[in-house]
Amino acid sequence: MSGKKRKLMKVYPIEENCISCRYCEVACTMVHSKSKDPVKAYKLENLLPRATVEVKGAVSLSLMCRHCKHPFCFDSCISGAIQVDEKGQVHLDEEKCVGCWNCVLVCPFGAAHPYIREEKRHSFKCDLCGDRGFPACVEACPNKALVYDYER
Amino acid sequence: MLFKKPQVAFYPFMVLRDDYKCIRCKSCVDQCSFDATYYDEDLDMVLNRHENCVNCKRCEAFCPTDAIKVIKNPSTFHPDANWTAEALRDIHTQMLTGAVILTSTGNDKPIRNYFDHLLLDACQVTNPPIDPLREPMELKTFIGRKSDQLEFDEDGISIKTTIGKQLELEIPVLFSAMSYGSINLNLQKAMARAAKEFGTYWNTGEGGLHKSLREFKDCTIVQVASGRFGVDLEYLETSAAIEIKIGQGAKPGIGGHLPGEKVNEGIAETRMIPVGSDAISPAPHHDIYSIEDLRQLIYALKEATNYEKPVFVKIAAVHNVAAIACGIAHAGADAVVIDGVRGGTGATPKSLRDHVGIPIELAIAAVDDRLRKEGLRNEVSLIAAGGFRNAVDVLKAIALGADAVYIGTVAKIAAGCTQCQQCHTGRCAWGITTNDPKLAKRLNPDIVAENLYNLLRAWAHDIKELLGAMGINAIESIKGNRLRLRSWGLTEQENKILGVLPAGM
Amino acid sequence: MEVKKISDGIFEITCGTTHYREVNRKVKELVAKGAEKIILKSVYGQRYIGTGIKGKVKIEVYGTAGNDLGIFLYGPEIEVFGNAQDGVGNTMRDGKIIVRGHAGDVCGYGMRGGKVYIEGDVGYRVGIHMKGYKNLVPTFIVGGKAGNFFGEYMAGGILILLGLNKKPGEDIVGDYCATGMHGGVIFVRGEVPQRYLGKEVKVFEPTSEDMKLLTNELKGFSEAFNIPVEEILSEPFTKIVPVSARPYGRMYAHRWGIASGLIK
Amino acid sequence: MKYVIVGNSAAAVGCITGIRKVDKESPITVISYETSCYSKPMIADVLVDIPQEKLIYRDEKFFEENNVELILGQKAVKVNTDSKAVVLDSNELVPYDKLLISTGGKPFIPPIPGIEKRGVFTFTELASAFAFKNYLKEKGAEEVVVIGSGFIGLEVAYFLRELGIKVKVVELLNRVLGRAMDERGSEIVESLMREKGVEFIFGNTVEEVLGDKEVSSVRLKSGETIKADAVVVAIGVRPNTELAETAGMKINQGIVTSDRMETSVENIYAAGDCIECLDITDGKRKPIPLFPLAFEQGFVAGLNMAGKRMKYLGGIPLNSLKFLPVPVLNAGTVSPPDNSYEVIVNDQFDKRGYYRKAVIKDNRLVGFVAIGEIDRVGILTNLIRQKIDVSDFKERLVSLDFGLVDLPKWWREEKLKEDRTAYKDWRAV
Amino acid sequence: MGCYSEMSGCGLAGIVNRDAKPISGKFIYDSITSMKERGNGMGAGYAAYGIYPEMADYYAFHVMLDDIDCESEVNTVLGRSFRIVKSEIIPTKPVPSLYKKTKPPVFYRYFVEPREDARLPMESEEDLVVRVVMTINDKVKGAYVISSGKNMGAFKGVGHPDEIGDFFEIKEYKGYIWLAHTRFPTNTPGWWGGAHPFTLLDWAIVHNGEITSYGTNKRYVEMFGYRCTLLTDTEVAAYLFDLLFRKHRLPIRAVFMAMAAPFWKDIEHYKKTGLDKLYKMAKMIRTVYAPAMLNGPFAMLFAFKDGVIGFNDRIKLRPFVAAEKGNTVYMASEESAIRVICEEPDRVWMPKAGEPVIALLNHCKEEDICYPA
Repeated sequence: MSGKKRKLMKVYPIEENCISCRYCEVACTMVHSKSKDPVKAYKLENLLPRATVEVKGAVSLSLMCRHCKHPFCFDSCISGAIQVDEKGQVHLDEEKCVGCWNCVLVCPFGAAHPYIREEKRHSFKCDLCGDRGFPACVEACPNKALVYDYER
Repeated sequence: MLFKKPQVAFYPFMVLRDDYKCIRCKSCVDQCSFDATYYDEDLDMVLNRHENCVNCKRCEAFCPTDAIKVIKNPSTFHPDANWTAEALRDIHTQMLTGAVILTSTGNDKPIRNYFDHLLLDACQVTNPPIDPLREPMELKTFIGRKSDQLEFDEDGISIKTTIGKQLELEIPVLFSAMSYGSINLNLQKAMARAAKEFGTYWNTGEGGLHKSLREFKDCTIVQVASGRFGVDLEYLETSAAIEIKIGQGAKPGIGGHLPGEKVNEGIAETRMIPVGSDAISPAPHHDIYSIEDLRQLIYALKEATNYEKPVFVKIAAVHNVAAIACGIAHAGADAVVIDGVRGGTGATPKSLRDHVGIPIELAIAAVDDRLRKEGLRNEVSLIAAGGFRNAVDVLKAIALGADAVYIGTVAKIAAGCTQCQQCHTGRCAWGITTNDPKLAKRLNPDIVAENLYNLLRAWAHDIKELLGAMGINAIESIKGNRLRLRSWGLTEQENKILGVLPAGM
Repeated sequence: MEVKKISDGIFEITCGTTHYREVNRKVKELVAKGAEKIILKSVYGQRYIGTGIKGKVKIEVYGTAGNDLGIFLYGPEIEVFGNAQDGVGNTMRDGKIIVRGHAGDVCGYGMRGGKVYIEGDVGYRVGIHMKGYKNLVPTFIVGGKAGNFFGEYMAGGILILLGLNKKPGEDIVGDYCATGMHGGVIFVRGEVPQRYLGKEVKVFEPTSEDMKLLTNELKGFSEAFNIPVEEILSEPFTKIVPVSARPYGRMYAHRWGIASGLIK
Repeated sequence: MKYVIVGNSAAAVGCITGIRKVDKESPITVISYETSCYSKPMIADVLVDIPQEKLIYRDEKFFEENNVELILGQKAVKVNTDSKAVVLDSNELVPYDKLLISTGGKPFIPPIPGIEKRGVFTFTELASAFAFKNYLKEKGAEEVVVIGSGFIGLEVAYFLRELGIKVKVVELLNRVLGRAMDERGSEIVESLMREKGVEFIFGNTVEEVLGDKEVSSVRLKSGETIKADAVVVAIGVRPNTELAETAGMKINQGIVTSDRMETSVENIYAAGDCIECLDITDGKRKPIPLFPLAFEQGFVAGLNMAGKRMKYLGGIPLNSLKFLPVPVLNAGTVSPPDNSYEVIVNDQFDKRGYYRKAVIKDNRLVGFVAIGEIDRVGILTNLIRQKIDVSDFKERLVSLDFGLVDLPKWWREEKLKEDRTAYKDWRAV
Repeated sequence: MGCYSEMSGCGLAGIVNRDAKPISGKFIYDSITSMKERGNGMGAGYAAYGIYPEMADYYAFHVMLDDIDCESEVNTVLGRSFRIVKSEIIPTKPVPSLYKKTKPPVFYRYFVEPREDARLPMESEEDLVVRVVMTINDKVKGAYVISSGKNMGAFKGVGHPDEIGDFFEIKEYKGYIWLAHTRFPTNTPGWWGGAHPFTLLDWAIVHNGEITSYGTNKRYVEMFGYRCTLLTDTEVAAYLFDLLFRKHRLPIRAVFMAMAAPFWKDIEHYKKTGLDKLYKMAKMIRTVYAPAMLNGPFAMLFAFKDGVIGFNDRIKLRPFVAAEKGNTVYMASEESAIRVICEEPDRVWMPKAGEPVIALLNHCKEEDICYPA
């Protein structure tokens, strides 16, 4: 983590617009799948979404990694799988992760999730769609409830 | 169907679900505002209560894997042209409740749509069509009282005549009155923005003007209805024009009830009534029991606003609409709005929606004719409303004699409405006719404002294309120009009322 | 029409049969110039007196005030020395109207603020659809008797009927009193025959809390007409309040309501 | 400015990160008797042949990039406060301007006769883990006794079962994880361990380690003797304050530090398992030997060493059992010591495989347990940390879909919209 | 149109001197003119009683002629049944503003005496007059009988009340009963005959409002031989009144009970309070004269030689004020219209819904003016 000025873009949820349709969740799962097919992603590849749609009555919002300026997960990661790059983006290396769940335990947004299925045990979280260039959730959101924007 | 009335089993719609494609994302469960979809944890399946389904298609639209289709229940009553499923279900409803059947949206009966029987003209050889893409095309329309002639000063250039304040429209289409309460603030916001952006007007309806919309003053028509909700001097001043609502096409002759449970803080404040109290609009204005009373109110409004605002009077198109419209013109209104039998609503007894009033096409023709006969046509603008579906309908209405057209249902559809006729339940899954905060936010004013703007833009282009084909480059040249209309499949009497010739003549 | 300046800020207009538009324009003009009190003399039914004026100004009317006196009123105080016709305080928002005589039909329609005091009787449909929101509460007090449909559709506010001029055997209020009422409160001095009341309302004896409110509201009336509050309160009052804020909840049904179990 | 860090684990890396946030130039020297920067909580994984590279917490690249000089394999034995230098066991002097002591903890070894015998192991260093593994192999061990059923004890026992070795865990209390976990949690963990084949001997302790030079069996307090090819002592760690003592700083149970991680000696800071840390759930200072806390403390120390004033506002005891098939997490106070606490439980373990419990005091969440379903429990941790009033949504705390939507709107807005995710925004209470 | 009544809103005024002392037309003129706002300048009219004292024994036919040429035809029709004592053009004064709207027709008045031999078997004198009126209206193109009573006349046309008043020089007439009307037709063919009052024999009627039961009432009176040619509410009301009062000879209170019938709830209440006769009467009237009930908003003034009766619809949807001073009774839509001509009345009151105000000449009955319900 060097001290270069962060010029990070991240996804901002807009509670007022979120209609809890979960398109973000499905889109996320889909683009992170091998098949790039939502049904297969869920049913064959057993993937889980990195964004979480929270609903409570009228209030709903989609939450994903906030790429904190000083991330708790980074502090607590015992394997060094979580790193912060020069832009400020927080990366979680799923290969390196040993599944100690410390990040799950400390993330104030609940944005680091445990993956415990079959033999695989690791944490995963929003990677801002890495190579895709643009977060799938934002693109999928039908009500402009997610905005990809520079950090404020 | 345990613990339910047996008739509930005869539901009209059902939800088909491809369980293989269902990924249990539960989007449909969350989207269904009619409690027709639920997730069972033990079965790990999404299931349906078909009897609650209203065919709003929200789940269908929002299933990310396209696993859902809502269909008409294939199980039918005994096929009978007389005792239709609707007739049977209505009896069930009334025998179980002893109540008037409430419904919403516009008339769904196959009342002849005369627009579909009218054809427009085009230029060939003897005169040239105009290419609207390159050449000027004017749609600017003025709504307001004009005078019959102009008087000049002696200098030959200064005009002595003064005319009433006019509304300037860039397209002869305005957004119809839909009150805050019947629809939510988001749609009002969207309409206001689109209207402002495009250069037309939107109408508050009878629910008052929310404070957040005051900035749209110059493109707002404020309505004064029998409930007088939200009406005070400030409200009247925050407007481009004032509309007195006497009646509405979907429910001529009755008022409206906004049920108390829909009256939230915002609505209460805007309407100036307590939270949770019914907002009842009486059938009549209790200060208008006769035409001279209408004049009294028109002039009250003019007095209150120093004669600075045009005053419209909106009535439902009823049998004697032409005479009434003339009376309204006499009473001093600057514009008469007539709302046809296909006009929409947020709630109305079914019997009224389907059986009261007359089609707007006939009403326009009759009113325009009568106003001309009385020499009043210049005195008053004529705005038609109720059942306009596209730019062609608008143009045909103008050719029949309207100055401009109000669109309400179209705006709703542009905002997502699928015409499921459940506005009155306040559960609109598309977030249009509901003020449930969870549902209302489904309508994002930013998106819908853009959609509405696009729609107006498309319609404007459409009208220009049609005008161009007729060799007309200004909308006023088609106004009342029934010669450019022909009809097909209508009776002689109908042609006479519409003032059009049958095709071929 | 004749305009006279009485003193600084006080003007007198003799109206006669001048058209209301001219009279009202003059009034507005004078108010804009800073008039504090305007006396209208020889009024013969000029309409809309006091409308379109914001702020505090006093208008005195001598004669018969025309229809829609104080419609959309937004602050001024109007005092009528004589009778008023129909539509007093129509859709009024703020201010005060005092009528030293009787008033016609449909007074206080849709009123949402301010005070109206009528010394004598009122006609039919008075106080229809009065409403109130939070501290914006209208008060309409009738010193005499009222016709049918008193307080019909009332949604808020306070409507008080005193019947001070009532003769024995006379009804204080007409039939269909408070039909469709779903908000606000009506106080009637004396009794209202049950058969005159709409089925949407219930009658109560005023509580001490009510009496406090009543006494408070009556103060202005008592001052205006110089009738001691005690005298007004010397007879018991009837309080009329709606049974529900949703009087027509069970009037309408729809298929979905039944299917969903919402309508039982 | 010359920074020196003694120790090379979480606190040290935190400190380097902290310093480099402010001071990108000055040299940093790390002194450690260990040979690599590995992850301490993972040493038990050595038993199940975890790939070597997974053990590494920060590789050489990290130190290179951050311009850190590593002095490995040498032990710092003394701090010379006058000359501001650290004395290594090679007598070499490492001068410092700012010094961080992050010497970590050392295993607590009870005074049991025979405990010094070969075949008795502790589990705080990689080297001892390897040694244990080799010993097992060498001996072809079949039965092992583990003393203590804390996290390390259970983890070792579990992994030993993976290797097919019979394990008996001797615990003084009557349940596992006695100090960290509530009773129901212990019960669940115990049942999971028993499923794996681990045997437990509760309410008992080892009185003597028997055998010649090497362990052969242990004698319990109950008088019973059980066979043991090896013994693992896992009854906790104590702050390692040996080096600190040489600097003459104030020490209680661990090194005493200020909020800025300064010790009582000027220019010397301390962080990690060797210090006394403020437990924000009960406001007491005590050693909390936890990895995330060590990192944070190191980070704050680093910032302060480099001149940026920052407070460390305390940590929460939190644990995660990573080896069990079902994840087990807990934080803060999980067993209410008196009845001034409110407990909300959602026990669906038998039916749906999860268990959640929240402990509330004065309308503030002070601890929770989550077993089975652990997704998003970080939100709860944060509630403890920020001491947010939970009275409005108490019952929701233990439900699986508890989320930010349950929290006050202003809070969400502040954190999400205004992007208040910097260190001070979170730690400030 | 065709089967619909023409709707209009209006203002009305009436004055009766119960001593039958003549009152100048100026008063009614001022009264109705003060309510100009209630009309739209498309119709106004007056009816006056006692204006032809010298010709009091003859039927006075006011006939409106679109063209002076029709006169001979009218003369012929009249001559067949009557002896024409006198005929003249009704004097008028040009009012320029009137000509902007329409071209005023010519008004003729005939004072006539029925020929005995002209009467059909079983036909009363009144029936004869009605028949002739119908004939002229129906058969003579361009001629319409405006009024046909004795010692009375109607004056009406397209214009504001002041314009029509000036046109007919109303101020010059003196009568003991005056009715006036200013009209707000919702649409008007600009036809002078469409203005009010409507008269038949010596009935004159002015009306404000719209009768929503028009279709029912129209078909009902048509059963009795009336022909509704004018398609106005007022016409049908006049025929109803003629039918019930003149032909069926109902007592006045019964006539009004039929036309503005009490609600069933009130009828039940009569029974409860022991008013058995009233109960039975009300019930029978509502049963038998159901088609005669007028529904919708209205206020009406009926005048005949003996007085004026004003009444309102069942729920008082139109304004109606009455006042008296000495032996003069005033009725109007607005109080100000009374105050304009009578500054300080002895009494001003707002009659209740459906409750007729009966102002008869003193010599008629020793009954109070206001009929108590």
